[in-house]
Amino acid sequence: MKYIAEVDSLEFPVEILDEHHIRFGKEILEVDLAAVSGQPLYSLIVNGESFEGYVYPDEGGWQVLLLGCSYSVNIEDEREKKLRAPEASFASPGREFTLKAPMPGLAVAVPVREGQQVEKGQILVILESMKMQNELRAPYAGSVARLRIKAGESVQQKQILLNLVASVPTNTSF
Amino acid sequence: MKYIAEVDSLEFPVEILDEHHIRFGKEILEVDLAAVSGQPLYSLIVNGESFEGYVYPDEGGWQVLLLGCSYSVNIEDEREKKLRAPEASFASPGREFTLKAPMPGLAVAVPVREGQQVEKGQILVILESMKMQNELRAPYAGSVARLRIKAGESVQQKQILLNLVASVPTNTSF
Amino acid sequence: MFKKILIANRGEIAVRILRACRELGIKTVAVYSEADRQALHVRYADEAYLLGPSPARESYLRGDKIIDIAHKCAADAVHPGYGFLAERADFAAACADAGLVFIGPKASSISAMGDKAVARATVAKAGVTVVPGTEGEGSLRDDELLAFAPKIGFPLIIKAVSGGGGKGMRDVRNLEEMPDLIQSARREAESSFGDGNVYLEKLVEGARHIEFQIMADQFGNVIHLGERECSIQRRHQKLIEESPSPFLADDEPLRQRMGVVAVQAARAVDYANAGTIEFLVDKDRNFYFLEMNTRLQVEHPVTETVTGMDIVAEQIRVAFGWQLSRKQEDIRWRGAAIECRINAEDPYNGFLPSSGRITLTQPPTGPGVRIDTGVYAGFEISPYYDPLISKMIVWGETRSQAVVRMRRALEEYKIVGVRTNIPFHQTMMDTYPFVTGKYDTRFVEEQFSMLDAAENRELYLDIAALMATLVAHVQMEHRAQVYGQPGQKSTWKWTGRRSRSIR
Amino acid sequence: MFKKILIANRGEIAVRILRACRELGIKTVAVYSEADRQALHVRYADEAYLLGPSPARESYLRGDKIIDIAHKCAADAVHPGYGFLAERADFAAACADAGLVFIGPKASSISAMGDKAVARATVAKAGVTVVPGTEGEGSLRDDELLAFAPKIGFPLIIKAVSGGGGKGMRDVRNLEEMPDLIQSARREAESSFGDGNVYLEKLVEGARHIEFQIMADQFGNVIHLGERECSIQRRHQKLIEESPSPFLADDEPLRQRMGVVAVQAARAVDYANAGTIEFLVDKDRNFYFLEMNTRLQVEHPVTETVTGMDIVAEQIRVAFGWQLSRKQEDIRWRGAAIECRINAEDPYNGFLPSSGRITLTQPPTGPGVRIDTGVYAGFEISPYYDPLISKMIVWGETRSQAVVRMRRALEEYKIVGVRTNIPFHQTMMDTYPFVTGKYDTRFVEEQFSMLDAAENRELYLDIAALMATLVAHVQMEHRAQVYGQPGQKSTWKWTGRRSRSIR
Repeated sequence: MKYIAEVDSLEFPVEILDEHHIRFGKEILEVDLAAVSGQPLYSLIVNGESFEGYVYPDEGGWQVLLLGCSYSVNIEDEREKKLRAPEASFASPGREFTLKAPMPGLAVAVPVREGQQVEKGQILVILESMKMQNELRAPYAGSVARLRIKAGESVQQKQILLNLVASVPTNTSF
Repeated sequence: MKYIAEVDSLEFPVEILDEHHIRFGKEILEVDLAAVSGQPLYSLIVNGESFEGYVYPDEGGWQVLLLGCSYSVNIEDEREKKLRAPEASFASPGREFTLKAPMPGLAVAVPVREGQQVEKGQILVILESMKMQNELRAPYAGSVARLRIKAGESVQQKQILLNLVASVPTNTSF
Repeated sequence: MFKKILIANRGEIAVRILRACRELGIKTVAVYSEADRQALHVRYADEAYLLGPSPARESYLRGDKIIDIAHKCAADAVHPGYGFLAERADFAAACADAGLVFIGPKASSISAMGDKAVARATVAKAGVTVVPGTEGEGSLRDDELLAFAPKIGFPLIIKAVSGGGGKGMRDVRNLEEMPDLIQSARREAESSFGDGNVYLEKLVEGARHIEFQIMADQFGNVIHLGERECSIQRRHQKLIEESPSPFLADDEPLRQRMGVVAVQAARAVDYANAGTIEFLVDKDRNFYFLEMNTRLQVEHPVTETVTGMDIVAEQIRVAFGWQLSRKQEDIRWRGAAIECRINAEDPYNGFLPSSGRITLTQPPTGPGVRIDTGVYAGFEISPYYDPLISKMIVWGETRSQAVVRMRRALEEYKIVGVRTNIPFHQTMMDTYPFVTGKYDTRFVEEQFSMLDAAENRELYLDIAALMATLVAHVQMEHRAQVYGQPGQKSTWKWTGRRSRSIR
Repeated sequence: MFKKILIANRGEIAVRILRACRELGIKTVAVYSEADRQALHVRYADEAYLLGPSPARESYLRGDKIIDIAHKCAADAVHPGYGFLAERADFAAACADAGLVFIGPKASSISAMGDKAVARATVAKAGVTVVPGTEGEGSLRDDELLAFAPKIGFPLIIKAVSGGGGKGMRDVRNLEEMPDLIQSARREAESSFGDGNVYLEKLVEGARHIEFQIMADQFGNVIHLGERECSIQRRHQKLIEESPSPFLADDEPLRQRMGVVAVQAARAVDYANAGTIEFLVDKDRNFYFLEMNTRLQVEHPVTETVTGMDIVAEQIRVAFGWQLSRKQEDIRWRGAAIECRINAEDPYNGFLPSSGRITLTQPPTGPGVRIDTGVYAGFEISPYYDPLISKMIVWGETRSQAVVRMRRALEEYKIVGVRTNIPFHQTMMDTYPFVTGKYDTRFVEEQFSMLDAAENRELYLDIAALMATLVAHVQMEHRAQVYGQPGQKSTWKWTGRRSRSIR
């Protein structure tokens, strides 16, 4: 069985050879995975190195909590990946980003309008929650496509606030 | 709904009056029970007094872990109790006690034989487990009814070791 | 001693106070909002009573209801914790009127220190140096503030008169941007404290925030328990505190002078109970009074850890009318303590708060680690209250030992279900300026980056990918087995094997 | 410093050592038996290798395999913890032969102290008083022992020469019962240590077990870290340890004398690394050397807590060849520490071990509480190893504060799935002789009863009954709703209400 795991937009091919062995990139590794009973907690020993992690499904992918850090991992089997290969990758021009409320709160300011061009890092919405004003910013340059809230409105967690369409880079270096 | 809860061979009648009230013995109490999510952990507020306990089913009854102590509670609804009322209570003469292994181990000694009269507290089996020799003793005076192990045998947890039939008390005070 | 104390708070600090009461053999009463019915402080207390709906103004800020409950359950004292009603002179006075002991200073001391401008005027009169600013000028209009600003000099800070926790604060670099910043500061102060008054204060550059813990009884005895270094802040919110301050480590005379001044400041308002004098110290080792917090501080455990004094228990004892249990000369400091505030916020994403349910939590244990928390598996991080999940305090024989111990404790701490700032703390513990103790209050915002953490993350990308793949594979195989052809066995079984390292 | 250490142990002590290594920046290697694949020490270590099947003799006692693994993974040192191979001179020697540093004393010191009779002869020669007995007489036959007994006088104790942990020990009240007791002691010693040799020792009545922690480097520097009081024992198994000893609290001269003798005893065998000198102290304050444990002790955390020294880290440093980090005069003691050993055993049922799966565990946190444990939710208490679930250590400014803190920590500690001895400890913390520090080694077996605990239980019988009934009712209603008529709603809903106390 062959899989491709994607983390931080890096791809790791994993081929499961038998009960003890996998091909990881070009290496053959000996692995031992043990679930710790009743929890999404796993002990993994890879060629003698020991790791402990929480692994649980989240929004179609997997979350891995390892040594204090969280990783979002998407896993596809090779065939599925092949079918999807021609698709655009995340930050390419025309790619749409959906800004969702990361927590419930009050939209105290929405300093953009629909159709507006915004720079990477520009404030899109200010959300008041947990007694703090939180600035939600553009992950890349683009234009505001569908603005779905107004200042003063309460929002639920994961409510869609607006969409952002990535700009075609203007100063591409080549 | 009326229940009878039995703990340490004491009986507590509980009648559920409505969502907020119960009759407990002769008192009417205001109660508020909340389950703490995902665990057999409960918060109970009774007339303002707050208690936290783990409550989980165990061998037909309920185990309650409260303030560091464990309680075994048996609960019957009143009708069931009425039907069972004429039955003999636990330690009365002729009552049979089944000695089960409290943990897996090795029976290093079985200093009784079938049919033997034993005193309360007399050693029935010595079980070696967790690097210790553990003496399993008679809970009351009686005779050994069915001896199911021999010294030197390994036993599993909860394996039946022998039965003990309670003696008719010889020196009853009345 | 008191028979029964009502704790007018929630979360970790309510649990902390409950523990102190339990150790003193005092019965406890919790109060709770609807969101907190399952909370640890409710379950921990001897008695628990509902205050009202989840928003604080309908529950934990309802002083009237709290006093009512205290009466009905025959409590003889109220501990306010920090935040909520802790620095409300009117509440302290109402408690006294109702015959309840307020475990804190007199209402008059709270008033005197509560208005920052009045506080600064008061301590200045007592001979304590304050940061240059508009202290003692009363409520100023915008035009007055703008006129005053050049006399103080830029950069300066606009601060809310009734402020705290970074609310209603704005840094000002020049006169041009000042009018807008005054407006936004007033708006935030108004919405946070119901008081839009602001004042100006010189921005001390390269400043360190160093505060002294004060303890005073009702007989006029005032001592200090040494300092806490709190310069690791983000948006004026403290994130890491430590004692002793690495800045004062080799400057015992300065520490002693500051301690004397702190005691003076407390005496200036006839202070009783626990309090904190906050100073700014500039790079030339001049120190200025900033404000006094007339309550238990979030970061009190670092002081408890190095002095061995149980500050909450001592608060209760002096509130009951006992003398301080120790004199100044009995206070001994041992080793070094560091506290990390573990917040539900995502350091990789602009420290956005993360709400949701904590599905699992496994705190670190072992030598030299203390956790103060109010959360548990199943706890819902709600938008109603602050994002503090827990405080982790470590002790070491030396500051270096405390740092490495904090590293291992952070690595051990598992919190599943919400994002936390643990990676921020991990990065900080590996950052040269932190490790060497050379940082100021601007460090986090101006010089710190999460890049180191990102690098550390990258080291383990492969392992994360591998672990998720194997878990996904096993679960798929398991599903195939359950839903697939009956009797078909998984060919997959992970078993133990060992060989040389993969790195 | 060492690059990589192999920890040749399991459970809480393996985790303790792993933590010390992590704090020192040393890579760690765990070894495990089949029963321990999911264990904390395996997950915590940087590397982990299987030793073999669950029984200790096929895994944790396989010194050959351990040395082999250490070689393959390029470890440069081995920490044996306590138990298993910790006091096996042959293993220490084999490590040295294999070029591995054994983190402990030299093989010759282990040998000298390992045979109890030789040990007693050695220290007696160095001028240390020993309990009267057959020390130094070599292996005696039954008839020789019976002949010697009247010279020592009754009561006396039969002890295994290679013994420890109460195995192969028998109290003898008179000559008549002695032959049988010798037989059973020999049998137990043979099966526990593979050595049926026993010796006799006077039973000191009203005795307290007080031991001194020793730390020594390879340059001949030997210091002691003060005493531990370990008289709360059952069948010679320690259950509660504390430092300082309440018996020595007001007798500093005696403490100093004992400390000097302890250092002398260690010097007599040219000792290096951590070790413990055990004394018996009679009611007239005479003290006798009992034995030396040439390893880290289970109860080392109480000493760490009062002295602030990390004993495990210090072990590693001196094993690497560093000098002791402190001199005798630098050792300062602060406050009081108490440790309760939390075992999987049922105090209401003759302390029978309880095996099974821990389904939930919630350790106490907050000020002054330390937990050392190797278990977790999902952990299976197996019959292969000892029943220690965790060690709970509390610190207080005074012994009284430590006692009340232990009470609250015990109450907070939740372990679901197996029976534990927590009620025993709770009862002990309420028992007059314990609270006043007036107890001896016979106290638990001869004077202590669980009746107080039973009384405490009775107080809450009604609440337990009520809670179980409500939970049962809610679950039944829930079932009725799920399986009953569709759309039928439960009439039952628990909501918050408050009123006066029911008691």
